[in-house]
Amino acid sequence: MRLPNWLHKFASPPHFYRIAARIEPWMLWSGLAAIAVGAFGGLLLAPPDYQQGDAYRIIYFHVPAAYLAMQLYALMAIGSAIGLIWRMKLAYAIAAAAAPVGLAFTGLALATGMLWGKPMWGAYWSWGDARLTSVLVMFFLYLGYMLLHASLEERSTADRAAGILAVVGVVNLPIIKFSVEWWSSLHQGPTISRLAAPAITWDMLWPLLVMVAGSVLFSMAVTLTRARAEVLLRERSARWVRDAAEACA
Amino acid sequence: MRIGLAVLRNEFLIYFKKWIHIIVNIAFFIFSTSLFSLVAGLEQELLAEWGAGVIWVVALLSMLLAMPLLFQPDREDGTLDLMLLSAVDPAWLALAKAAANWCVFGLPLVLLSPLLGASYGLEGIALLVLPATLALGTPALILLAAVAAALTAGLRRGVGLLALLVLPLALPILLFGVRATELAADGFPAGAPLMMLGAFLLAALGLLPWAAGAALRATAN
Amino acid sequence: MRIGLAVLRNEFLIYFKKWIHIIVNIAFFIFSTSLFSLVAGLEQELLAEWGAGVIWVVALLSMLLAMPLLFQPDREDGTLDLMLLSAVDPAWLALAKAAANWCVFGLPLVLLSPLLGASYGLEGIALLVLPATLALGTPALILLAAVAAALTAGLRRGVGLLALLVLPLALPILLFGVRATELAADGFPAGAPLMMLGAFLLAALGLLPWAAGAALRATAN
Amino acid sequence: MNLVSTMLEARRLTIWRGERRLCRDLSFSLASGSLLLLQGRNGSGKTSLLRCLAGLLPLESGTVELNGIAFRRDPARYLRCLGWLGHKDGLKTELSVHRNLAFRLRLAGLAGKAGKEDELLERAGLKGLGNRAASQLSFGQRRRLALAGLIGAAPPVWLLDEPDANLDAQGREWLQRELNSHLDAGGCAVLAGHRMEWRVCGPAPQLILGIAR
Amino acid sequence: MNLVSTMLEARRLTIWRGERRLCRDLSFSLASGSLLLLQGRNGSGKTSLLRCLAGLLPLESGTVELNGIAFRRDPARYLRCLGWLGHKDGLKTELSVHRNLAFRLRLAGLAGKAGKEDELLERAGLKGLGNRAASQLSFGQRRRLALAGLIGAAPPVWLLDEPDANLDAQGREWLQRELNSHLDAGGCAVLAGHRMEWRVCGPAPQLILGIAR
Amino acid sequence: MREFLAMGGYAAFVWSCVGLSFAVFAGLMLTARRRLRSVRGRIRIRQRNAAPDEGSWELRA
Ligand code: HEM
Ligand SMILES: Nc1ncnc2c1ncn2[C@@H]1O[C@H](COP(=O)(O)OP(=O)(O)OP(=O)(O)O)[C@@H](O)[C@H]1O
Ligand SMILES: Nc1ncnc2c1ncn2[C@@H]1O[C@H](COP(=O)(O)OP(=O)(O)OP(=O)(O)O)[C@@H](O)[C@H]1O
Ligand SMILES: [Mg+2]
Ligand SMILES: [Mg+2]
Repeated sequence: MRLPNWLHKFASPPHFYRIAARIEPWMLWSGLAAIAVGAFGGLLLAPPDYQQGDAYRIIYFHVPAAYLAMQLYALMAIGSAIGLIWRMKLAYAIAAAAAPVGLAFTGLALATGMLWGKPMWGAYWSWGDARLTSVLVMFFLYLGYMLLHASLEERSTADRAAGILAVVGVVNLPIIKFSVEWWSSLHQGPTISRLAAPAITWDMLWPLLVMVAGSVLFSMAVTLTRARAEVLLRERSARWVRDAAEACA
Repeated sequence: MRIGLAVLRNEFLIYFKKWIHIIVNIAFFIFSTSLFSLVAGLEQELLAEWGAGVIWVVALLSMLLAMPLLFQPDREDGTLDLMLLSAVDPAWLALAKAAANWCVFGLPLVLLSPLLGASYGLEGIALLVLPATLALGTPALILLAAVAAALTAGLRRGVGLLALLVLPLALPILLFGVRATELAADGFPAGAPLMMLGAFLLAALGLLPWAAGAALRATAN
Repeated sequence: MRIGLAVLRNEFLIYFKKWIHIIVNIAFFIFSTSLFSLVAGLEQELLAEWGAGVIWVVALLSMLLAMPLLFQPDREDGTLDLMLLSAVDPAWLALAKAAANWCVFGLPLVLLSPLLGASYGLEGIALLVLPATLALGTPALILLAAVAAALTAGLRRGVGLLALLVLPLALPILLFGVRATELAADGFPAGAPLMMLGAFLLAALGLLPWAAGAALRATAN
Repeated sequence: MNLVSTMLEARRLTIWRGERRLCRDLSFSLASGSLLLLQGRNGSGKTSLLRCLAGLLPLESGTVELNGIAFRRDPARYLRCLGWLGHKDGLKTELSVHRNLAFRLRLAGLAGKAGKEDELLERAGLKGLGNRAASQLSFGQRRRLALAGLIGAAPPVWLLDEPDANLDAQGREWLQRELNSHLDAGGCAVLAGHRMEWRVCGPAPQLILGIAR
Repeated sequence: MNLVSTMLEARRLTIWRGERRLCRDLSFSLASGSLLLLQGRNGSGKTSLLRCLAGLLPLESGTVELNGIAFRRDPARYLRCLGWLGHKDGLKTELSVHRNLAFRLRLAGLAGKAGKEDELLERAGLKGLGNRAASQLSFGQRRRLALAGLIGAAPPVWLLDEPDANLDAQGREWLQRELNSHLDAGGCAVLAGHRMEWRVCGPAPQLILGIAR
Repeated sequence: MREFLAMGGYAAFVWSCVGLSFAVFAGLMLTARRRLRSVRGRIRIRQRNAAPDEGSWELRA
């Protein structure tokens, strides 16, 4: 198996480094703007829920965080897999960059979920719930990835070792996704993801969508920034790195 | 393949030289499971409800106990280099080592579990289901732990990190194992979770040796 | 004595070398203790009855986890020879190594136990008695393990048998620890078993380091 | 195939260890029957280069081929050509000498024959020690045992890292004899070490000098 | 005290290893400033003899005295006279080079001074590697580090088992210099090894040949 | 305004979620930037220190 040609070109580290530097501010600021709009809409404009009152507004922070936690894990695992198969340093760099961001969002999803659970279910945590447990497992997978990466000195070794862990941990993703359908659960089933017939009103939905979009853009920007740092570390021997490092930002 | 068998045989010989660890392990298993029935002083029917949980958790923990010994010594005495440089696929290597480890640390648990289950007041079909869940679940656990052990083998005191890597992934296996036994104890058919365990084991057998082998290679340097 | 302190410091450094191991260790305690409540899905008041037993089993486990790692690496990399050839009494050596080990594997458990106990529904005085039993019991356990480890590091058959004789001594410690907490939880005075634990600890501190040191010298050759 | 076939071909190797580059664009090739001696100060990178040749350490860039096969293309065939002896002997000290030797031969895909093992042990000067635990060997005896495993496996390419460590004079002579017959039989070898007294009768030995820190 | 004081006195040593007697009624003594070279085939008992001298291996019969003190009479004083370097380096590979060195010095009862350590590292050719983990040293660098610990501790009696293993030529020269100044300063040393190129300016070295199997 | 802040009695839960979220956003942004800067710095230092042709090898016939 060979990588497609265009991917090869994009995957050339200096090219990536430059492109990323160019698109990153755009993503960052548009993401932040969308987050601001979404938060404003969610906290002020959207009507209170007839069952949950204002507590449901946590959704505007919980769902984007939970969504990104999973997406970033997928990114990390795909990056690791590509790295393992094609020995592409850029893919490893992206995986390593995604991990701390994903860890933060997983923590946020857990925290907001727990803060939501207290008023809704009367408890911060329930061990019996498959979704909660599987998200906690993902938290530990992120943590394991980062700790393993940090504790192996040789970077290429760390990339491959932690990458294997990330790939093995992928089995957890479908479990998170479908846990609410496979097992009886306290947790909400899919409400918005059924786009054809969303179960909530448009007034409540649009800030959520804006919020998710903004968070995605924001996390991409942050991941790209980190990925640039990781690429520099991995390309230490290349000439372009010296120029890039000297060009102070 | 045949080299894998040689590795397997070697492993057995070494484990039996270190028989004290095996005995300590089995003793720990019997010890800590019976601790509850001794000390907690619960009524029989309550004991029966949690017997499966206790035995499973102890199985998991005692398995973790054995894990640091899987690749660490090989790495330190240089044998791992030699094995990686033999023509055998490292996946076979990992599988052989995991198999030997299971026979020494896992199999006794499976064989002992009906006895322990009975001491917890499990009865009838549950006494068959419990060892069945262990027989399906513990190999998968060992394979998981083998991946983690391979990843952390370079780190000398990586026991803690190893546990952290294994436990999250081991959780589903544990849950299904307990679930099946509990269903059986309550007189329901336990086929579904047993099937799940079987599926886990197959997936583990198909995937994890390769992951462990890749991990061994990746951390060689 | 001062050299003993140097050994202690070195051990700490090795354990703390990667601060992550400490965190991981703590995570392991929290994780493995909550595993029980997770799989069993117990009601609160029943949980309380199990709490002490579970936490004590995890303590025993961490002691066993530590056992193979206590002197084996030193023997294999030649440091043990060096330490035996320094002017320090091997008893101090064993004590220092056991102390460092306890600080890493035992102390977090002692400190966390009120929290863990509370999550198991223990209340009031029992939340003080539980860490007290652990604080008295786990050092004695580690010292026992140190003797066993010093003996098994020699790998000779008869010696291994001796180690096997040492380990069952852990049983009374365990039983008294759990007993004390249960008494406290049920509102009875827990003084007697606590005193027993204290007596065990004193005896262990007085005798076992010398036994371990002698074992280290005896198995040097 | 040429008359003197190239067995080991290293092209433009660049090796890093941590933050240090050990070599850049290093190329060499070894023909059948030839010996390469690696020499250099402590820490110059002999071991690292050997590990790269064996595929144990990832190369920053460059390729290594054994008999025209790169490791990535066919690991099993690549590895079957290789014989390895590192700084560490790779013995299981709990097991007997016999068992250790048999395991080595197994790893090389050879079914162990007691006769062959005994003969190997005798050549290595370990006659009569077969049933002893490897932990009860002296260090020179352990080195001899490790070498005996390699010699018994008879792979075409030998990578040896200070094979003479702990060996006495007789042991070094024995190794010299075995090396000569290995090269005569069409093998090649890379030897790292600090005292390069090896005598070669085939093609002249090459020498690589690493410059120290 | 004599003018040339006897530092190490071994009387009628008989050593057994397993079922084999390695020496019988072996007696020798080392005066201040003298060097004893142990030479012999692999498995002749050099390491065993050194371990007996250090008190790590029980003697079948005989006595060893350092400065007139037997191990059994006052272990602490006996051991304070001793410096040991075995086949194994005795390094904690997880710890940094600095930390390993400091630990050695501590074991010898010396409070670690950073200045002294740096100087030792520089003499050992390990300058600038102080903060690296010992696992990231090459094997020769590890041997140098172990030797540096011994030299820094400056015990009066050195017992060295193949100290030149893994050392490059410069390393061996360094060791030779250190050995000379140790002997000049009134110490004595027992060295086991297979290539005895050590030059001594003081009293002529003694040589013991172990009889091979 | 007060009503808005009270969040229908769920103020503690909702506002701590909001606060946490923005803290995480800010933290991610800052740490990412700092990481890039520190890596650049490290590489600059390393390249100043590195001898141009350290550890080169020489082949002798
Ligand atoms: C610690 C506890 C919690 C965790 C770990 C958690 C985790 C998750 C995850 C992983 C998702 C999936 C996001 C996606 O599919 O993209 C999600 C979605 C969601 N969660 Fe939670 N959650 C928790 C608590 C809660 C609570 C207490 C509520 C409300 C009472 C809640 C309501 C929702 C809703 C409405 C969704 C969107 C579902 C959809 O449309 O797909 N969650 N949560
Ligand atoms: N632990 C042991 N138990 C029994 N016999 C042993 C043990 N260790 C070594 N021997 C045997 O004792 C003899 C002396 O071993 P020793 O290690 O002292 O030799 P040596 O002179 O140091 O050899 P080398 O040059 O190989 O290091 C050898 O024949 C060896 O096989
Ligand atoms: N795991 C590692 N991580 C980082 N650097 C390392 C590692 N192992 C070795 N090094 C460094 O890489 C360089 C080359 O080491 P290597 O072991 O290849 O040297 P060598 O030529 O074999 O030396 P010796 O003669 O001492 O065996 C040394 O400077 C060493 O300090
Ligand atoms: Mg080397
Ligand atoms: Mg020797």
